[in-house]
Formats: sequence, structure tokens, C-alpha cells
Amino acid sequence: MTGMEAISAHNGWAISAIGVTIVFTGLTVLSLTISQLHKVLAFMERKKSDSQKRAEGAKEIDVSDIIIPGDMKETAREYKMIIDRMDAPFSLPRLLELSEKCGLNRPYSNLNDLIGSGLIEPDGEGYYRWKGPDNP
Amino acid sequence: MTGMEAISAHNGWAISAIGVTIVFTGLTVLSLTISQLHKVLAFMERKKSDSQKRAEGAKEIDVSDIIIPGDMKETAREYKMIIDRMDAPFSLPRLLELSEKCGLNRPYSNLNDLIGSGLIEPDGEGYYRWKGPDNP
Amino acid sequence: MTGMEAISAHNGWAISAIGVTIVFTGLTVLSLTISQLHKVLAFMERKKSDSQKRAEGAKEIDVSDIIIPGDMKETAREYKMIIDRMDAPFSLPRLLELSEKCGLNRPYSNLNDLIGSGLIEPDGEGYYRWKGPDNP
Amino acid sequence: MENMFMDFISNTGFAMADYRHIIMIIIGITFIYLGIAKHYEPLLLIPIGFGILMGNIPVFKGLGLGIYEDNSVLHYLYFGVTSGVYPPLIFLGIGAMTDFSTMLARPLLMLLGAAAQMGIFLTFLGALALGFAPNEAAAIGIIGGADGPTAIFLTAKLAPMLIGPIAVAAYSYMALVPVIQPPIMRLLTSRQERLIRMEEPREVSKLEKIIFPIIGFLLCCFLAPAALPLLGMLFFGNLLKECVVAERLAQAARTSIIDSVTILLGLTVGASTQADVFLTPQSVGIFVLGAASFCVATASGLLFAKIMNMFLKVKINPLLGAAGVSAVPDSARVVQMVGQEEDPTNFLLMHAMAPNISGVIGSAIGAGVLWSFMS
Amino acid sequence: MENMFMDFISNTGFAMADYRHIIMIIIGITFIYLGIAKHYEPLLLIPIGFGILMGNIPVFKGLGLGIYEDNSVLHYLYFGVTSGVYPPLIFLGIGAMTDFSTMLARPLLMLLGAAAQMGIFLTFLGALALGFAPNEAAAIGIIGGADGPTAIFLTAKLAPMLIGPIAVAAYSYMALVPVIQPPIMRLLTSRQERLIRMEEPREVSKLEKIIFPIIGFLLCCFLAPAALPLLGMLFFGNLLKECVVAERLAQAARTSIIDSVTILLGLTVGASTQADVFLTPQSVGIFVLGAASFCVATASGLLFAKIMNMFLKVKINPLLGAAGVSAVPDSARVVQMVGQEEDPTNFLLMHAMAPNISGVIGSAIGAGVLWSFMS
Amino acid sequence: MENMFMDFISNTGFAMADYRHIIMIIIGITFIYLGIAKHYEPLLLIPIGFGILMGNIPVFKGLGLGIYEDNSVLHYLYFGVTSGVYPPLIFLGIGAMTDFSTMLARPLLMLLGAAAQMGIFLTFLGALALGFAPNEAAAIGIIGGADGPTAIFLTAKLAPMLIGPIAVAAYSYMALVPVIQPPIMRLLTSRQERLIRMEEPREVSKLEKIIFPIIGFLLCCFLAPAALPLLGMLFFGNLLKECVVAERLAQAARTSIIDSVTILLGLTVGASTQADVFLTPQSVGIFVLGAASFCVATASGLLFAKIMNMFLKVKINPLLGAAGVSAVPDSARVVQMVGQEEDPTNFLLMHAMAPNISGVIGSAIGAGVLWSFMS
Ligand code: NA
Ligand code: NA
Ligand code: NA
Repeated sequence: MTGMEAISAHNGWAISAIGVTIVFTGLTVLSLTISQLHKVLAFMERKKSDSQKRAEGAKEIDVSDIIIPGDMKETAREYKMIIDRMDAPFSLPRLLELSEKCGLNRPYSNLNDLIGSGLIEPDGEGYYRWKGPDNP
Repeated sequence: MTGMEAISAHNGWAISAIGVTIVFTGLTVLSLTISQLHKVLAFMERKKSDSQKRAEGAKEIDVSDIIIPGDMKETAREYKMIIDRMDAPFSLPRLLELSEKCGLNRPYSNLNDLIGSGLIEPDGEGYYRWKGPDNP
Repeated sequence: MTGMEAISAHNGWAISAIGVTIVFTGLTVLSLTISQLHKVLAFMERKKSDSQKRAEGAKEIDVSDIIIPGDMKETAREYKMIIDRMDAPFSLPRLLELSEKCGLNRPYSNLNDLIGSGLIEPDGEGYYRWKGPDNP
Repeated sequence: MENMFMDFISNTGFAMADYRHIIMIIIGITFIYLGIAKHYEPLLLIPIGFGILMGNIPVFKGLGLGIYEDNSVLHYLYFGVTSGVYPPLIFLGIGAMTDFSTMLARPLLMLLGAAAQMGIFLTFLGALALGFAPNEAAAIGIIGGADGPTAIFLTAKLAPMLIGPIAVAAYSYMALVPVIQPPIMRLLTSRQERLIRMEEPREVSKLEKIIFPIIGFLLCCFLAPAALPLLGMLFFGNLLKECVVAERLAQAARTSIIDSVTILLGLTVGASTQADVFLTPQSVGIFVLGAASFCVATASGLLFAKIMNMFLKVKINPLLGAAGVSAVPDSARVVQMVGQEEDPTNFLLMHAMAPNISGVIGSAIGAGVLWSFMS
Repeated sequence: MENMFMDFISNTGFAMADYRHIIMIIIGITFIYLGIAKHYEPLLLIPIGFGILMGNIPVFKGLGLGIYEDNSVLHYLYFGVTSGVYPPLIFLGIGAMTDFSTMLARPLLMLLGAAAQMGIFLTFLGALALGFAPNEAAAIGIIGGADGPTAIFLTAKLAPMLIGPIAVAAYSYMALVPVIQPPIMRLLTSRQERLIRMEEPREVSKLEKIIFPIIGFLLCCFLAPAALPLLGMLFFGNLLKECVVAERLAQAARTSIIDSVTILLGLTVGASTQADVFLTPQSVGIFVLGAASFCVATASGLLFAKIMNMFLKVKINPLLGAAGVSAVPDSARVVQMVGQEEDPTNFLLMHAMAPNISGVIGSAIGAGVLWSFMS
Repeated sequence: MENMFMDFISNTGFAMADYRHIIMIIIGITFIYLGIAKHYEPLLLIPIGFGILMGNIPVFKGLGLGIYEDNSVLHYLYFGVTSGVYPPLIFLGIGAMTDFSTMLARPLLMLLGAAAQMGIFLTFLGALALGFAPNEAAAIGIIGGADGPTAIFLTAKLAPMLIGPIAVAAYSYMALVPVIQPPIMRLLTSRQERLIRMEEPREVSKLEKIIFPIIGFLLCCFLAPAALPLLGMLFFGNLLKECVVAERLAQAARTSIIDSVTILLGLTVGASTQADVFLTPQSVGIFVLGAASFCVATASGLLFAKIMNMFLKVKINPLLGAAGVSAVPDSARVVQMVGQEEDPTNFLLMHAMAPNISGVIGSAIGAGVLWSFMS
């Protein structure tokens, strides 16, 4: 059986029509939801910060804080522990290697942050020194 | 059953003889093929470049171009897109991290190429700047 | 069936008692063994170094030598082979990449050692040179 | 001993090969060539190409060498294909690599990804009309989805014997997207349309990106539950990526998992094209229908974009419609390329990622619908 | 066609969902929220949470979508749980990540890790008393071991139908360790005790670290052979780590292997919580007993430390006892936190790792004992 | 309760161990010691050694602990060995790591890799003569191939019960290559011969390196189709490496895939040496034959090199023949070492890699031939 006959016999038209409908429905609904999502989030954000302003005065809260894992302090503490076991001044590649071995998260990025924030400083001869507090 | 008797009974001599023959045949044929391969390739190369010289004048074609993936331009474009999202001057480790996250191929090697070609330059204070055209 | 009755019927008391006993026995024995282990090792170490001192004079032997894989010489040889295939002066990231490709162990750490020992030296312009013997 | 030797000789590939093996080996080498020299989807064409070679070495039956023999190594590795496990794992990795930002910034463009899936259903009808059984027709239709893992998954569930030809057809056309799409794109759009510039998309917040995979998953799978294995993994991978705190899992998904599975999937799908199951009249039909479906999908995307423009104040560049077929990211690059032919300063790539990725979601939903009707 | 359309609609999740699916989806989202926003064990709560979503999309039977259907993708991936293969592979990775130095330096602290396993056996008795069958009671008891892979392994062997609730209970309470433990710790210790400082541990030589996994393995597995799959892998991973010469294998164990398995284990364990097997009165019992067992385990560790102090010249800080429950490394962090509340310059974290890790060994032995009695 | 306690005690390893367990545990520890302290193939000896420990903890039957019990974790992991899947995956990684340049530059040296495979067939004859069945004799013969994955693959297909002893013998002798080969090398060569210097090899182009794995695969597998699983993967891995555009797949093959499989293969092959199947008179025969085959293989390579020199104008250093046994890269290093004893400025390592790698191909072909005759 071929041709139109085959299509009809196997409900081809119906299946295709439903299929196209479902695909369009799915992506349309998703599209609508997304287009509203950031408005809802912005609204909630505003409301939350309003109520917090009232409660805590002018202190600003940044949502991103909730999401970014560990603050700098935690990171600094972890790296300080490793640095303590190395000679001073220490070499950056070795610190990277050790921090990877210890399973610390994203050592490249974190070390970069630590250097950026001045907690770790180059000694001018290719090595680095810890410049932060002893117990971060 | 042991000894010569066992060997004969299980076709040991025949199997061994065939086995040694096949191993030698295989590696000999492979060895001969390889020894001719680079001659064939060199011949084809010569012929191809001859015909191209006739067609396009003196313009030289390098086969390796066919094989090396993406040219510098494509690479430069991809990295420029990432660099645009970072502060200027930017830090190299962070760029590496981001480019790995974006799934770019072989970031170490590529960045090295970019630095080598002067598209990215150190600013003398441990950070780097984009020196290439704005739309590479 | 519930309550004490259920516990008794299923040998609950016995199983728990044996279980707690075994867990304690296991960790206690392990704890005792460990606490003796380093004494035994230290004793063996002393004895071994005594006998070696007698045999070889004052030459000191460091056990850690037995454990650390490959000495610097082997490492230097491997890296020299790669460096020979690169232009001089060479770039460090590319060397790292090549050494990873060649399957060398822990390239970061090893390169660091090589730089630390002066076998590889920066040329002052961002590139590096081999300063060791030609056949390490 | 002479007998044994002749026996052995008659069991070598040299003695057993016929013209069909030669054809398949040439096809395999062509795939490898296209991947290496032309950079057409090298991560897939090279494993598939080498798999075609491995599947078409003439081997004697009984030892357990061929992919269709129960105890062969290839058969064990192929189990990930027939059981449908490999494609979701690849989707996990894709999710962990994909940035949905551009789509979140302009959700309207998702409709283009829906429109381009018309190719699936028209090809399904075409395959029925050519006399294929409904389950085969559905598997053939999904070629128009331009999404390899989805095509392999649905075919494994509906018509396992067609995995070889359908996968080869799907990847061939995906590799040829830069050849197939541009003429259609130039034909169906005017120069004015191709010159349209898109607005910078708005910034998307981290929180939106985290919430999206959860909402997207629930909505799509409530609507089309049969898309669960594919979309579940896709959105899960994306959640791992966006949530930051599970970065090491996302890293595993987007490196060792997806790469290992890609190797095994490519190799075994290639090897499943054993000459006797591949070189059939059916395969010819599959290739013809596959080509048609790519054209229909491209045209549908383009035309739907033009229809949308009738109702929109800020017009969209209809070339973006062509990216709706998926074939990530090649069709988006083609859009960029064709757009820059008219105006070299017009950057459409980023915008084209939105229909491109929604096309992946669309074809997974389409596959789900077809699967649930055929079972 | 109308019929088919209505049919399709009636098979969507929207038509099939009832209140139980909603409850489970809320639980799943809560897990994801706790993992992302609160950083409670994100590497486990996020996969389990998303798995709960995947397992509770309402799907029709027969197509092979649900985790309990024979030919579904989730079912194939779940096989690593039911066969007991995933947990030992996770232990391999943990072994390759863990530094046993602090434990080797102060072996006496290992006894705290033994004491805290009382939770396992008291919960086992409690579960028997509540009317659970012995195999179920043993699986429930192991929640008190505060060790996810061990709990999943034993449950897979003894009471596979309870994997969902037991894993969810175990990981919930492990995530809540920072909430559950501190009140008990403050209640059972005096300020004087919490102020006790620990001596610097002695240096541990490389050779000791290499020999330890071999001796540890032989001793523990001679005593409790049923702990072989878990402890064998744990100590083997540690040997790979310490021997240096097999660093690339240790690296594989602690990255691609453990991360891949964590994804698959979390996802499928989550998906095994299908509403109809999860929302039962049994599960309520399991959660109540689980909470109790965490409290008992914490208390046992603390009290045993106080008993030890009666006999020791150099007193140990009894807070360390709470780290004996395992829940690595959260309970050790809690010890650090509670200690620093009294004296911010008192660093207990490193010392707490000793009971913490020996608690892992202890619960694996405990699981072995229970398994061998139940079979 | 007293009864249960005595029961438990009688089921511990302490009660069940006999002298055979002790012997095996000592063997296991020796393997670990050789790997760590002597650096003999640490990536294999350490997993195998620890596997021997895991397989020889005395366990009671029925619970599912032993590797030969159907539902044990070790049994599931061992399936990759018995099904023959692990060795080809290791070959995939080896292919992705190996640079065939030196071999391509001097193809003549490949013949040395062929000559050294005489060891395989002479051992096969010896094993037949000692009364082994033909399939066992073939598996024993392959020890002479000095290639672990090939030996395990063939034994899994032909004589699965011998995997333990054959793998242990093969890896033992491979580890002892620096001890076994030098005396034979010194005995069979003159000082003049050992002093011969090899020419710098010619530069090999990228294109050659890409084409080689395809041609090599087709030639070898047309000739010996049964070498398909091993050589297919070896050449495929090499193609991934050389083609550059699939670098991320090559990276996966040479790191996570090969490392994960090495762990599992080593561990389970070690565990398969359970005392009752390992400590048999057969094993003694296997070890004697294995040692003989290494000696024969080394001698064949050396002598064949000397024969070649009769016909060559530019002589080759016959020491290179010893590298033909494979045992990559140890035997090549031994060549370098013995050569430098005579002339410290003579670098043979690079040249020795050519026969070394062709020895791998040679023994895979040999395994294919034996397999096809035994089935
Ligand atoms: Na699509
Ligand atoms: Na525990
Ligand atoms: Na060999």
C-alpha cells in the first residue's frame, strides 16, 4: 500500500496534525512562560528588597550571594591551609596542583580571585606569598 | 596425551606454521605499503602543486592547511567574543577557564597562538589586552 | 508483630550486640595496629640505615627515594626530548600541552621542578630556554 | 596442513569481500575524509566513518566478530544504542555545554524552532506514501529533526534494523547543512529581509538560567511524556551547568561522559551499516526522504519567520528561521554566513542560537509524540 | 482524528497527574533548592532532586519510560544501583580523594567512629519494634550510618523496594547535619569540655600512608568479609592515591569515575521515588526512625568521648565524637563550628576528620555484619 | 545468641583462611611492592596486586561476594573481562597515545616485531606437548606476545578459567623484562653489533600519519579478521589522535576511558586468581611456559635482526630485535639500556619503538589466527 491510501490507513494525517500541534503548543507555552519569568523574578526581587529595606534599614542584599558557592572567606581559608604546608614563597603551579589534588573546586578561578583581591601577591621573582590574615 | 603425539593430534604444527606465516605476511605487507606510501603522497603532492601553479601562477599551497582545524581567524573571533564579556585588561587564567567552559578546543594552544601572533598582548602588570581588530 | 516481641523473634538483640562488638573490634584492632605501625617502621628504618652505614660508610639513604617515581634525571631527559622538537626559545604553555599529549606524568609539577632547578630558564621575554646539559 | 591453509585463506577478507564491502569501505573513507579535510562534524563523522570500516571488514560468522552476533565486542558496545542509553547521555553533556541565555532573552524566536519541525511530519507522511510501515516512517521522519541523538533514540525504539541507514542519512545531511541550506535561504528571502539587524538581547539573570531547566523540563514532559529520557537529561545537564555548585558534575558530563559515549555511539552506529542491511532499496528511499525533509524543514522555518514578521512591529531577520532545524551549531553558522554575505557587519550567530536550540527541544518533543503513537 | 487527539491529551502529564505527583515534584524542587541555595550536599541533592522530578512526571505504562519498566533508559541506568555496583565505585573515588593522615596520627580517635555506629543498631531494633521485617529493619538501621553509598548498597542487597525512601531519608538528614547535631552537642557537653584544645598531630610518613590501606583492608575484611565490596574499593582508591606511581589512575577514580557515577546514582535513586512506592505509611516510619538514628549516633559519639576522657591523661574534646557519624565532611565542619562558638581560635576540623573517616569504615563494617545476618 | 556469635566467628576470614589464602595474599603484596618500590608497570601491578588481595579474602559462599558468584559486584565488573570488552577499550587508549612516526619512518624494522611473535607459537606447541587442551595451549602461547590486553582478550574467548594465571604470568614477565631480556641480549650479540648506530629517521608527514591507521586497519583485518576487535580499536584510537580535529575524543580515550578500564580490568583480573582456581599444577605449567616464551621471543627477535643484517647494506643494531616482543615500552627501554652499556652516546630508544609497536600489531594478528583456529 502506497500513496494517500497508505497515509490514511495508518492515520498519517491525524498523527502529523497532532504532532505539529503538540510541538507548537510545547514551545509556545515555554516561550510564554519564559517571557513572563523574568518579570515575576524582578517583581519578587523588588518586593523582597523592599521588605528587607524596611526591616534592616538601607542594607542592600544581592541575590547572587545566595547562588555563588562559598564566599571568598571560605576559599581563602581552604587555600591558606594548603599554603601553610608549602615553603614560603611558594610556586603558583605547585599550589594549583596541590589544590586540585585536595579536590578544591575550580582552582584556576579561585586562585585568580585570591590574587585579584591581593590575598596572594607575587614576590617579584616568579614566586608568590600569602598576604592575607593568618586565620582568614 | 602429551609430547609430539599431542602436537600432531591437535594440528599443532600446521597451526603454528600458518600462524607464523600470517603474522609475517601481515607485517611485511604493511611494511611494504608504508614504505611506498610517502612516495605516492609526495608524487601526488608534486602533481597537485604543479597543476595549481599552472592554474594560479606561483601561489603556493600547503597541504597542512587542509588538516589543521579552523584558521587563526575563526579562533580569534571565538576568543574575541569571550574577551568582550570580560573587563579590560583581563586575566589570562580566567580567560582560559571561560574558554574551557564555552567548550572551545585546545584553549592553551590557541591562546598561545593568539599571544604569539600579537593579537593578545600583556599590559606589563600581569594582565592582558586585546590588540587585534574589533571584528576579527 | 511489633515491640519487644518482634525484636526477640528476629534475634534483634543478638544481632545488634554482635554488630556493635564487631564494629568496635574492627576499629580497635585497626587503631592498635596503626599505633604500632610507625614504631615498627621507624625501628626497621633505623636498623636498615645502621647496617647500611656500616656497609657503605656515612652515606645516608632516604626511604622516600624508593617511593618517588623517576628521578629528576629521567624527567629532564623526557622533557629535553620534547624541547628539542620545538623552536628555541620555546613557550611554556605549548611545552605543557605537548608533554600532556605525550602522556608524561604530572607535567605542571615536573616543569615546575625543572624551572626550580634551573634546567629551564626564562629568557626575559616571556619565553624559555633549556639550560641543562644536552644529554641529561 | 595444506587444507587448513586453504581454509584459512578462504576465511580472510581478501577471499570473502565482494563489491558491496568495497562500496561501504569507500563510504566509510569518505565520511572520514569529510570529517578531517572539510571539518564537517568531525566528532561524529570520524567515529561513524571508522565504524563503517569496522562493520564492513568481511568476517566469517560464528566467531563473534560482527556487530549482529550475540557475543561480539561490538555487539556489547552497541547495546547502548539499542537500549537507547547513549543518546540521553549525549543530551546530558549537551545540556551541560549549552548556554540558553540567548533563547531566554528572546523567547519569541523559539517559535522558529517549532516551525522547522514540520520537516519531521511531512517526511513521515512521505515515507508512509512510499510504502514504509508506520514505525519505519516515523523513524525516517525524525531525520528532518536534524538531531543525531534524537534520531538514533527514536529509531532504536521503533525500527532498530534501520539505525544504520537513518543515522548515516541524518549525519550526512547535518554535515552537508552548509551546502543544502544556503540556496533555499537565498531563494525564499529578499535582500531587504536578509539585511534586517537584530536588537542586542537583554541581559539574562543567573536565577532565570537556574529556574529555566526545571520549568522547561516540567512543561515539556507534562505535555509529551515520551520526551522524558531525552529532555530530562538535556535539562538536567543544563541545571548542573547553571547552578555552579555542582560544577564538577557538569564538567564530567561535558567531557568524559559525552566524549566516551560519542566514541562508542559513533563507532557502533557506523558498524551497524553492515553491507547486507545497509545496501538495500530501502536505504535509497531513506536518503531521498532525508534530503527532502532537510529542505522542507529549512523552508518551514524561513516561511514561518516571514509570517511572524507580518504581525511584529520590530521585524526579525527571516534567515533565523533556517536555524530552527537544529543541526547545532552548523545551521546557526550558516545563518551567520548568509547574513554576512549581504552585510559583513551584521552578526546573526548569537541570535540564531535561540531557534537552533529550541529546534533541539522541538524535535525531542516531536520524537516523543511519534513514539507514543507507534507503540 | 478527534479521538486520537483526546487520547493523546488523556495521556499527557496534565491529565494524568494527581496530588501525589505534585507532592513529589515539590519535594524534588525542595531538594534542588537546598542544594543550590543552601549548599547542603549540592553534588547529591541536585541529582537526587532532579531525579525525583524525572521519576514523578506522570507517564503511561507500556512505552518504557518509568524506572520500574524493564526496557526504559532509567531502568538500565538504575541497574548500577540494584546490582550494587555504583556505591563501591563511589567509594573508590572517595578513597582516592581522602587523606587518612590525621587518623593515622591519632588512631585513638577511631574509637569515636565506632561508637557513633550505635545509631545503626538501635535504629535496627526500633524498626523491628515498629513491625518492619528484619531485612527492611536492617536497611533502615543503616541510615544511622550517615553514609549514602553504604546505605544504598545495603538496601539494594536487602530491600530493593525501599531504596527510594531510605536514600532520600539518608541524604536529607546528612544535608541537615548542621541543623540536627549542634543542639545535641551543646546539650551533652559542658563549656569546659567544648573548650578543650587538641594537640598538633604528629607527622605521618609516606610509607605509613602506603601501608595503611593494605593493612586496613586485610584486617577489616578478614573480620567482616561482607564489607569487601565497599571497603575493598575504599582502600584500593586510597592506595592508588598514596602510592604516587599510579597517580593517573587515582586521578581517574577521583574525577571522571566518581563524578559520572554520582550523576547516575543520584538521578536514578531520585527517580526510584515514584509516588506510588514512595508516598506510603512505611516511608513515614523510615523518616522518623532515620531522624532518631542520627540523634542516637551523635549522642553515642559524644558520650563515648566523655567516657574515654575518664581514662585518658590528655583529654580529648568530646565534640569530636559527633564527627563519628560520618556524613563526611559536614559533621566534621559542624564540630569545628560548635567548637569555635566557644573559642574562635580552637581549630578542631583537622582532628574531627579522624573520627569522621573512621565512621565511614565503621558503618561499612556494620553494613557487612547486617548483610551477612540477613541473607 | 552464643550460637549466632560462634556462627559469625566461624564465617570470618580468620576462621576460614588456610595456607592457600596466605600464599595468594603474599603474592598480591609482592605485586604491589614491585609496582610501587621497583616501578615495574605500576599502573598494572598495583591494581592486579590489590585485586589478588580482594579475590583471596576468605569469604563464605552464597552472599554474593566472590568474583565467581553471579550477583557479586566483582562479578559484574568482571563481565568486561569475560565479554572481551575491556581489552579493546585499552587498545583504543593506547592507539590514542601512541606515535607511530618512528615505525612509519623505518618500516623495515616492523619485521622484527613479526619475528618476536615466534614465541607465541613455540609456546603453543610446548603447551600442547605438556598435555594442555588446544584452546588452553593457544591462550598460554599468547603470553609470549608480551601484551597484556591481547592475552586477556584471547584467554577470555578461549579458556576463561585460565584468565587469572595467564594474566598474572603475562604481567609478571612483562614487569620482569628488565631482568629477563638483558642476559639473552648479551649472549646472542657481539660487542660490535651492540655498538651499531642507527640513522636518524626521516621526517614523517602529518598526512602519512593520518592515512596509516586506515590502511593498517584494512590490511591487517582483511588478512586476519579475528584481530578486528583489538586492531580496530588500536587504529581507531590512533586516527583520533592524528586527525587533530577530534582531539577531545582522543583525549577521552587516552585519559578517562583507558584509566577507568585499567582500574577495573586490573582489579578483576587480580580477583579472578582465587586460590582454588589459581594454586593448581596447571598454573605451574603456565608459569614455566610463560618464562620460556619470553626467552624464545627475545631470541627470535635478536636472531632475525642478525639474519636481516646479512642482506642489508646499512646494518641495523640487532638489539632492536629484543624490542619486538612488545611489552611496550619496557623492552624498548631495555634495548636503550643495554646499548648504552657499550656506548653511552648511542640512543636506541626511539628506534626501538618501531619493533616495539609492530610487536603489538603482530601479537594481535597472532591472537586472531589462534582464535579463528580454536573456535
Ligand atoms: Na530539530
Ligand atoms: Na558512619
Ligand atoms: Na607482541
